Order: sequence, then C-alpha cells, then structure tokens
Amino acid sequence: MRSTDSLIVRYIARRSVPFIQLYALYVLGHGEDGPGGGFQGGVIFASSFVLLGLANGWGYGRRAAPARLLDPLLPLGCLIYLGIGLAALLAGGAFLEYGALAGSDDPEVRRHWHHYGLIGIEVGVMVTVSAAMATLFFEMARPARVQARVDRVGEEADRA
Amino acid sequence: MSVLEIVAAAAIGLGSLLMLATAFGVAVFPDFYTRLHAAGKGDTLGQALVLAGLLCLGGDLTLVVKLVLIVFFIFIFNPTATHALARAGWVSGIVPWVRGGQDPGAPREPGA
Amino acid sequence: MPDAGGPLLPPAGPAAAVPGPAAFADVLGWLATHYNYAIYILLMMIGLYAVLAKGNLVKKVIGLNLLQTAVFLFYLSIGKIDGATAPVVWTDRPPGAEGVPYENPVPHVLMLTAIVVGVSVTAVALALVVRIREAYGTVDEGEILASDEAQEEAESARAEAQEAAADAAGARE
Amino acid sequence: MPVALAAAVVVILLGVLVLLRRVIVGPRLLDRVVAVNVIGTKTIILLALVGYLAGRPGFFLDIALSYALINFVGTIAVLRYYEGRVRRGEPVEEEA
Repeated sequence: MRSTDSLIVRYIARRSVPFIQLYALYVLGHGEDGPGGGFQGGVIFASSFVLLGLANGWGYGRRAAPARLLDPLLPLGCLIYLGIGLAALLAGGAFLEYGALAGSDDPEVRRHWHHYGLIGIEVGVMVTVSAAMATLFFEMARPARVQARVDRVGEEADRA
Repeated sequence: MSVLEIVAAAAIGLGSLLMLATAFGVAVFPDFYTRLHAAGKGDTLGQALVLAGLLCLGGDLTLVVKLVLIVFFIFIFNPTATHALARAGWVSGIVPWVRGGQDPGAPREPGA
Repeated sequence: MPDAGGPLLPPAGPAAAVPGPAAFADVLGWLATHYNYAIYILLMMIGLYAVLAKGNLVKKVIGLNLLQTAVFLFYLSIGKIDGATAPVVWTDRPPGAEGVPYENPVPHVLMLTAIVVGVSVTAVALALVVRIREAYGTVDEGEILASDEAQEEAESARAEAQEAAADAAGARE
Repeated sequence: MPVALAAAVVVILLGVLVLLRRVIVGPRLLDRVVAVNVIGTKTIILLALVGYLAGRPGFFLDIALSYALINFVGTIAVLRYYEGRVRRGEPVEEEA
C-alpha cells in the first residue's frame, strides 16, 4: 500500500497519532467508572497505527510498529495477566484475587491493591489487544512486493 | 431560566437546525461536489454550536476539556475527510456539475 | 422498551385453537411489547440472506457481521431495564438519581466477549478472502467454482489421454 | 432544558433519516461515503446530547470522543480502497 498523494491527509494522520494514543491510555485508566478498559483502549491504541499505515503507506506504519516489537508483545500481555493471577495465588489468595497481593488483612489496604491488580490486568489485556489488532491490519494489508519477498525467504529456508 | 441557559438553548437549537440543513443539502444537491460542500461546512459549524451550547450548561473541568477536545478533533478531522473525499472524486474523474448539464472544461481522464 | 420479565409467548388458551380476531390481537400486542424480537429477526434474516445469496465473498463477510450485530442488539435489548442507566459504576450521582438502578450487566459482558470473537472471525474470513483472491484472481463465488470445475475437467481429460496412450502402447505390444 | 435537548435530538434524527436516502440511492460510492461521514458526525453530537439527557454527560462524552477518532479512520480506509482501485484502473462502481 502506497501513501496517499495528499499532503494534508498524511500530515494530519501523523500529527494525530500522539493524541489518539494518549486518549487510548486515558480510556485504559477509566475502566472502572467509565466506558473504558483494556479491550477498548487497546483497539483505540491500535487504530493510531492503522491510521498511520493507511495514510502514510504500509512501510511507514510498519516502521512505527515493527514485527519484531509486536510479536513479543502478543504473548507478553497474556503473561502479565497470568502473572498477576498466579502472584495472587502465591500470596495466599484465590486465582486473580487482587486483594491478596497486599499481604495484609486491613480492608483499606486490600481495596487499594484490588485497584492496582485490576489496572495491571487491564494493561495486560491492552498490550495483547493492541498488538493483535495492529498485526492483523499490517499482515492483511501487506503489499504484493513485500509478500513476494516473504515467500522467497520462506522457500529458501525450505530448501536449506 | 438563567441567561446562560437561554444562550445554551439558542446555540443548541441553531446548531441542530444547521445540521438538519446539512442533511437536506447532502440529500437534494445535484452532484457530488455540491453535496460535499454542504457536508463539509454545515456539519462542522453545527456540531461546534451544539457542543458550545452544552458547554454553557456547565460542569466540572474534565467535562469542559472533553467537550473542547471533541470540537477540536471534529474541526480537524471533518475538513480533512472532506478534502480527501473531494480529492478522490477529482482523481476518479467526476466532473463538476454546472447548470445546463454541460462540462465546465475539457473532458477529464480518470486518474489524471 | 419491552418488558424483560413478561411472558415470552402469548398464552395459548382454548381460543388459540381456532385463530380468531382475539388471537390476532394477542399476537399484535405481543409484537408491540416485544418489538426488539421482530427487529432482531429482520436484521438476522438480512444477514443470512447476504451470506447465502451474495456471490461476492466480501459481501458474505459483511452479511456475517450483520448477523452478529443482530445477536448483539438482541442480547443488549433483553438486558435493558426501564429507567436504568449503563452498568458502569456511577460515582458522581447527582441529587435525585440515588434510586436509579443499573441495567443487567451480564448480556453486556457476554456481548463484549462476542464482539472480540466476531472481530477475530472477521479477520480470519478476510485473510481467507485475500488468499482466495491471490490464488484465483477473483472474489466471486461463481467464478471460483467455474475455475475449479474447468481445472478438474482439464485434469481428468489429461488423465484420460494418458490412459488412452498407455492402452495404445499395450495394444501395439 | 431537557425539552431543548430532546428537540435537538429529534431534529438531528430527522436529518439522519434524510441522509439515509442518500446512502441508499447513491448513485456513486463516494456519495454514499459522504452521507455516511455526515451521519457519523451527527452520531457524535447525538451521543453528547443523550449523555446530557441521561444525566451522565462525562460517561457519554468519552464514547463520543472515541467515535470521533474511529469515524475519521473509517472514512480514510474507504477512500484508500477507492483510490487503489482508481489507480489500478479497476471499476469502482457496482456493476448491476
């Protein structure tokens, strides 16, 4: 996918990326008392890369979110989720019982740690969702010449 | 009813009427560019008026910031989308409409 | 909004054995209170029609999405409670809104999961369409089937020709 | 005040109804895209108004803000598809 010929669209897309990402982080932090959370924040975060790829060309967007960065992030989010759950288990609570992470029986402290655990889970969800969305877009919009190069590398690896 | 509420009601009414006019413009104008003209201008001003009216109703700081952000984003994104649409129409060879149905200039090739 | 706790179907009394005006009025009354069911069925049928009847594979995917959206709307509408607010904690309740209930959050959560699954399904379907387009050069179902048939016929013709050649060689010996 | 908000909602919904005709009759793909884009802007305003009507403006303005972002991305995506088809010289309109 080439970039658009329109300078205006390219410039606006490039300049609005930080705003979109900042808003995605705001949405992530308001999962409790607003329409937010990991899924929504992740999708909005990924939409910034989609906008970059659409307006400035596939290669420009792929350089902003390269495969060697996104591919490890996919399982990392799941690991964060699982790690917080298992940490609660190790701290003596049930799986994903965030309050147990506090290590104290004071209900006030447990309530605080409940919030921390919840935010940690949301961060894990957001990392996986945004990486998955961006990967889906970039893999599906892959231009033919990049696809040909990938195929050639694969065939050479098969022959070797 | 305070003065601010009257201002708010007037702004919301004017803005929603402007958005209705936009809708009618897009629905009844004769060709693509004239419809785009209605869509790009009327909607941008209409939404700003409605949101300014909501701003007059007051609220805490986050509410004000969100309203201003929405106006700001639409003021940037709506004209950009309109520009991209007009460009796509021009590149794909849509000829502007003139009264009488004649071409305004030489016939254009798609992709030119 | 329809009454979520009402009976799912009009009660089948002895009058329902012979459908008279009363039964018809019953059905109309049921439709008036459960119109979300009718909208859901209509949307779902439009989606199903697109999946079954459209030749273009991308349009089939769009129909699939429409079908999913119908299910989302149906679930969300049966979770609606009259006068209730969205099931997210309302921290800054204004005075006078203390007694406002929340809607049933279970359908919302279910549909959140379903939306994520739906996006994944759409992604897989579109990836398949992209591969099909690379292999066949078209996304039209009829053309793909015709191309498959032509290829099979060509292969069977080649096999027959080879067999015939082998028979001829055997006969010569 | 709720009366003014409700009246604005009704007027904007009327506008959406009028725009739906343009979405259906076209006649070009770009005409439909224009109409859908305008409906998107109206949806943002409707979300804000409904938020004030329901008494939870902050909550609904979050949704309106994300819709504003997503609407732009959607329009640009459709236009890139259109541009690509024009550049490759493929037919862009429905042959029917």
